[in-house]
Amino acid sequence: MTLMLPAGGGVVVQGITGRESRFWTERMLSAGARIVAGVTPGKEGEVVHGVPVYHTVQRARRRHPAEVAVILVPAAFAKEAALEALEAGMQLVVWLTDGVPVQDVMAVVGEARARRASVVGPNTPGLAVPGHTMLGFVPVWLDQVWRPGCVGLMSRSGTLSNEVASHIVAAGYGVSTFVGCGGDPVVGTRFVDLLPQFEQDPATRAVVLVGEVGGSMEEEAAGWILRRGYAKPVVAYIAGRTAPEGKRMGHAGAIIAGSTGKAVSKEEVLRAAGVQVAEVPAAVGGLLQGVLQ
Amino acid sequence: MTLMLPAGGGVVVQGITGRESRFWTERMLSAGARIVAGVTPGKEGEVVHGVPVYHTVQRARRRHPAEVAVILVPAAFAKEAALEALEAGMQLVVWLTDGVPVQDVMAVVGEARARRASVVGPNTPGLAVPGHTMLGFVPVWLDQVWRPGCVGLMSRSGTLSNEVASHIVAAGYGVSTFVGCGGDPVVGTRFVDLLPQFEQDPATRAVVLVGEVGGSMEEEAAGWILRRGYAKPVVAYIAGRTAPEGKRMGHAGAIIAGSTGKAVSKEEVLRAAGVQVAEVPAAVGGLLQGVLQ
Amino acid sequence: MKLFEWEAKAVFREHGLPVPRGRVVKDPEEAAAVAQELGRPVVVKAQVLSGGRGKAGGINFAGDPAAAQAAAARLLGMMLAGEPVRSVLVEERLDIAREFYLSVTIDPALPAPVLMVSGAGGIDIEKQAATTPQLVFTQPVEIARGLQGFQVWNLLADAGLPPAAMHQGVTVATELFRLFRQRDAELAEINPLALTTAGSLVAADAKLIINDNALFRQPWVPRTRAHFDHDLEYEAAQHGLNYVKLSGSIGLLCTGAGLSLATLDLVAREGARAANFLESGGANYRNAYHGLRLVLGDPEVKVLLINTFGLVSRADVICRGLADALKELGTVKPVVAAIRGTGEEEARRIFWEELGIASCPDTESAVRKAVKMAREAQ
Amino acid sequence: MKLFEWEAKAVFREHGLPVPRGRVVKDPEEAAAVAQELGRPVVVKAQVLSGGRGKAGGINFAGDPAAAQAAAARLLGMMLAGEPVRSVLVEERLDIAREFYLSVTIDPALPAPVLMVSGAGGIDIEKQAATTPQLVFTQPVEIARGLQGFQVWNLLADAGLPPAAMHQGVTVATELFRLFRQRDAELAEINPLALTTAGSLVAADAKLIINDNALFRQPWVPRTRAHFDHDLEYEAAQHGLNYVKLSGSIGLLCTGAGLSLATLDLVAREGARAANFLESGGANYRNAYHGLRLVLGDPEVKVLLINTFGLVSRADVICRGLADALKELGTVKPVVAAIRGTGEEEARRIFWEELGIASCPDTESAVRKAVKMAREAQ
Repeated sequence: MTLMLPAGGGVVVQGITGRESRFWTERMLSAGARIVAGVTPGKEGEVVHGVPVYHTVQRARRRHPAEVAVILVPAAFAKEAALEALEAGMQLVVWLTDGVPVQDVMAVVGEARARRASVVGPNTPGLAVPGHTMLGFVPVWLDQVWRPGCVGLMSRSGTLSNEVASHIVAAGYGVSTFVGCGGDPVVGTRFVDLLPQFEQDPATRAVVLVGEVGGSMEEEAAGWILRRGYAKPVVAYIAGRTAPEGKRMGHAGAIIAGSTGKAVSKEEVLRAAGVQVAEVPAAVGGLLQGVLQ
Repeated sequence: MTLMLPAGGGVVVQGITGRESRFWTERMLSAGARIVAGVTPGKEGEVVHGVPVYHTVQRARRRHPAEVAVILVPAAFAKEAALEALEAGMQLVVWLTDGVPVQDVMAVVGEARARRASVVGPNTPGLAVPGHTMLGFVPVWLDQVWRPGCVGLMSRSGTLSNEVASHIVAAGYGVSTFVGCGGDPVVGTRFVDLLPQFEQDPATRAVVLVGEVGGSMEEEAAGWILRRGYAKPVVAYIAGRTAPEGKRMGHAGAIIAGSTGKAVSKEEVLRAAGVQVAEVPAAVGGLLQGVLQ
Repeated sequence: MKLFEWEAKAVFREHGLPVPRGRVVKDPEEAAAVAQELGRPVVVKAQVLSGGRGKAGGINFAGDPAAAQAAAARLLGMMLAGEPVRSVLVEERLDIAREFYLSVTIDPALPAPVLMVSGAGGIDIEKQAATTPQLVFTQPVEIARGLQGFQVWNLLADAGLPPAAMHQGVTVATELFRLFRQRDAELAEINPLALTTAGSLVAADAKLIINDNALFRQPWVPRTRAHFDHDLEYEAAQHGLNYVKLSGSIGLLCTGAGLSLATLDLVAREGARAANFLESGGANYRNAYHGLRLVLGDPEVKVLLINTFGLVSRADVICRGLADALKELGTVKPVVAAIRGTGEEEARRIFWEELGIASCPDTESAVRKAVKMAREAQ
Repeated sequence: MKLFEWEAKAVFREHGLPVPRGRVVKDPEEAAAVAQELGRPVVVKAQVLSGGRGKAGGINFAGDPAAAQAAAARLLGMMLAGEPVRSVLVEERLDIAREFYLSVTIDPALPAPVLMVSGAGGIDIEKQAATTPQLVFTQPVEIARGLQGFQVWNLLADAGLPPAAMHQGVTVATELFRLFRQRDAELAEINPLALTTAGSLVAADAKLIINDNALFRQPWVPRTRAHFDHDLEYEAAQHGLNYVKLSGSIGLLCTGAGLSLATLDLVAREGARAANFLESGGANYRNAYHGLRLVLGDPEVKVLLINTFGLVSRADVICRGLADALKELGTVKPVVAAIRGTGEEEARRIFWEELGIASCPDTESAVRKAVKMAREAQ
């Protein structure tokens, strides 16, 4: 199986009966996701796009082997849903919910660590292997934007990932696996968690990192590469060079405080680690052509 | 090292500065216990019978390697003290405190399981290896009562253990290791946890189990022996044949409810498992002579 | 500490758990008044702590206030399993479609709290667990983590709670667990949990036992005379002593519960009966004094048997306290003693020199001597 | 959501944390009255959200009510780091023997809350952590387990809190952590934590930031105009929008924070400046309406640039909302759009057929077009 996705790979969608959830369930199914069951407490027995619904993840799992949970429940209930998935033994939780209180995120990621499970998100567009599967909100069916290929893509942003993916495709490449880390300051999977996975993934020849102002995920990644070396070329683009200091810019993670977290300083440490840094999203394509010759 | 006691075996006494604690610290030291430090928050720098006192177990452990915590703090603070010992990495917690709320006991034993550490007690007289060490309130210096020997002794009661030990000594034997499981309904170490340890202990030739009315620790032990067999002879005495039903008799564990927990039914299942059952404490000596010929 | 049904239901109400409307009363006129207020058929339930109340006739239905008054008159003052009915609970009679069982209790072997549900309510759960275990569903709860919502969903769905009642069922079970934790309960039980014909869940009965060790942090727990079987047991509780009244002539004062139980058995083996079980908690003088006062205050006691094996409580400290208390109480009843443990020489010296009592060498000889003296005293 | 010092101290007080006596006032006479009430030297502190207040002269000592009044008169209405001083906090001046630093914050890399203590208070903790890390002591806390008492003891002892202050220090740190958890804080900071000459600890300053995502369950959090830098930002917050006022001529409405940031950068690269950052949270019509109203309501805006890459929010749904809102608002300002994402054909059709706006093929071309039009409009 591919990067981040456990073998077997049956998927349970939590909060499947919501209006938007139904839409995205259908999209995920048609993008290849093996959704075997849905969960909404009180709705056991319903069926959504052919997917049977259960009260709880555990009950779903009794009937349908599954290792991946996709969470589409509202922020107020998102912590409990994620803990339920972990408790039920899920190995990967794709936590799509936006607006989760940060202390709830810490509680869930702490629990996942204790169980050696992975959490992607929250506030993530999800992950995708174009041509193979998609868990989240990634429009892999737009073929000007997403195509299968050899570039591993990881990003803190959703829409900007599409923008960058479209430039990867325009440059003649495609994406091996895309993982949206999520826009919150605390997330379950950080760039440093993904770097070794992309390095080992035979389908990936180069990695594109899409960062933004605020936080320290890019600095961590640069530090990790610098200490350890990296077997594949890495290209980065960092949004928010012109963002004013001390203001929250959309993503809760995107606040610059003091000298850390500025876009230009992130670019500097990435360059020092040998990463090719694109000044605009469109430049990612050219840099990839350079490193993949 | 001997049964239940981790190698190295440095001991930290929590709550060492109390009046009774000072008395028992001195007794434990003279009975051979390797007490390397004491803990009382706010009393760091004091010295009790030559033992240096620290604010916390962790601070004590930075200076003095230790694997065993003996807890002598009052019930209201006993849970936090036990969790502190486990968190600091102690492998064995001898929880002497009496009157600990049962939900606190469950929390601590749950934590110990998660950390693969052992808890003896609460509400226990502790444990003793006569002639070698003593952690708790066992008067090993009374040589009509406690002598080194080949009999493993485990009990739910304190004073009754002395009574039985004196009959073991009167019959010409001594005790290899004594473990007081504690008189509460929920305890960290049950008879079934000790049986395999006594079986493997080369110093132990026979095991004496001192039970009482209420709970199901004796039934569990009998069931375990019946399923698995046992390589050493076992002698039991059960107190409380004549206790009225439905009343709490001292030990919180000693309530008979329905058909389970009665002293006579405990005796029956133990006999069915091949255990020699003494009708009075004094009969333990004779039964031991029988099985140890 | 076991609570009366009406007390348990008051706690349930504070936690927002659904209980029938009604009130506890102490006389038949009040029972009629409550029935009048409720304006519908009622159930009149004897308030006793012992089990098996229903079979013994302690639960009566009444269609109108007059019938409620008659039922209350019949129950009040009646003895149920040796316990006087001091009050009755008058509640609206529920229209029950189906009964469930729901409880939180402790499994000492795990150890952990366990949420337990059965689709067959109003039954003896222990019997059911033994005979039809497939109908009893349990969920152990890790204390550090707490009860998770999905665990409750799983359990209730497995137990066959109808889909329409699931949301309320989850709320009820979750709150029952919270109550169990916050109140330091050993048992919080709803049996039966009634599903009414209107589709809602109501706790038709309520049982709550609070852990004695936690009473220091649960000051709300009632401890009236009615919560004890005997005046002496009630008085003992005021002094933090665990005293159980038995019917015999040998008053017992032993150190440690195990040794006390064994001594009790040995007395019975000698063909006599002990007057009490008493575990004298600590070593201090006031404990010794109150313990002795209780034992000697029982008119059935002919002989006092003291059996110590000083451990946490040292023999010398215990015997110092006992000697002082005996002198203060100035008893004329004979005393037999077996004194052993840490500080035993000093302890024996005190008893001999100050009271003229010689210690027996062991429990057996002391028991035999006490039984002999009790026979002679009769 | 960042709170003012006086608001944070009010929360601290509710949690029993020691704060100086005093009150927040809005005019100089009141400041004098508070100083009079306190009856001792005071400190008059400008209440602003931005940092560096002390260096900028925002903290004044006053020996008597007249001096307090004068200090308040000087501060009130003053600008500190671009922020008007709307109120001052008048507090008793502490006799400080030593200063400590104490906070609970989040380490996103662990991730976990971290209790942080330093024996040198009143300092820039980030600078200290960088230059003298051996003076900064940290204890990460597992959320599931909570902060343990002994962890606090360890930390405070390591940081060199004097033995006599340990018990109070443990209480303060434990309660600060509880506050952090119960209030959904991102930061709860006491800097300095003053040890007075009388030996007690007092929170001389207080900083509290509440996590925006948790505001739905923290209804007490104040969100007045004073908490925002600009009228438009305050208004945006009323509608749940994250709007940041910038000083430029191109109004931005983009989907997603990342694309918004990238568009901002591209506008700057073209030598122009954006008038705002706006992340239009959701797809619904009211969001689109309020977002557009804010952007177009800014008189500096010459051109509106719409850049979508419909994702969670589908392009067709977003554009339907935008088109309706544009018609309702009836703007005369020129509009440039780049429309991509799920449902993009339908989205482009709506814009073209209903508004006569043709979508640009990509972000770059849309930005260039908008910058050109903005220049022409000046």
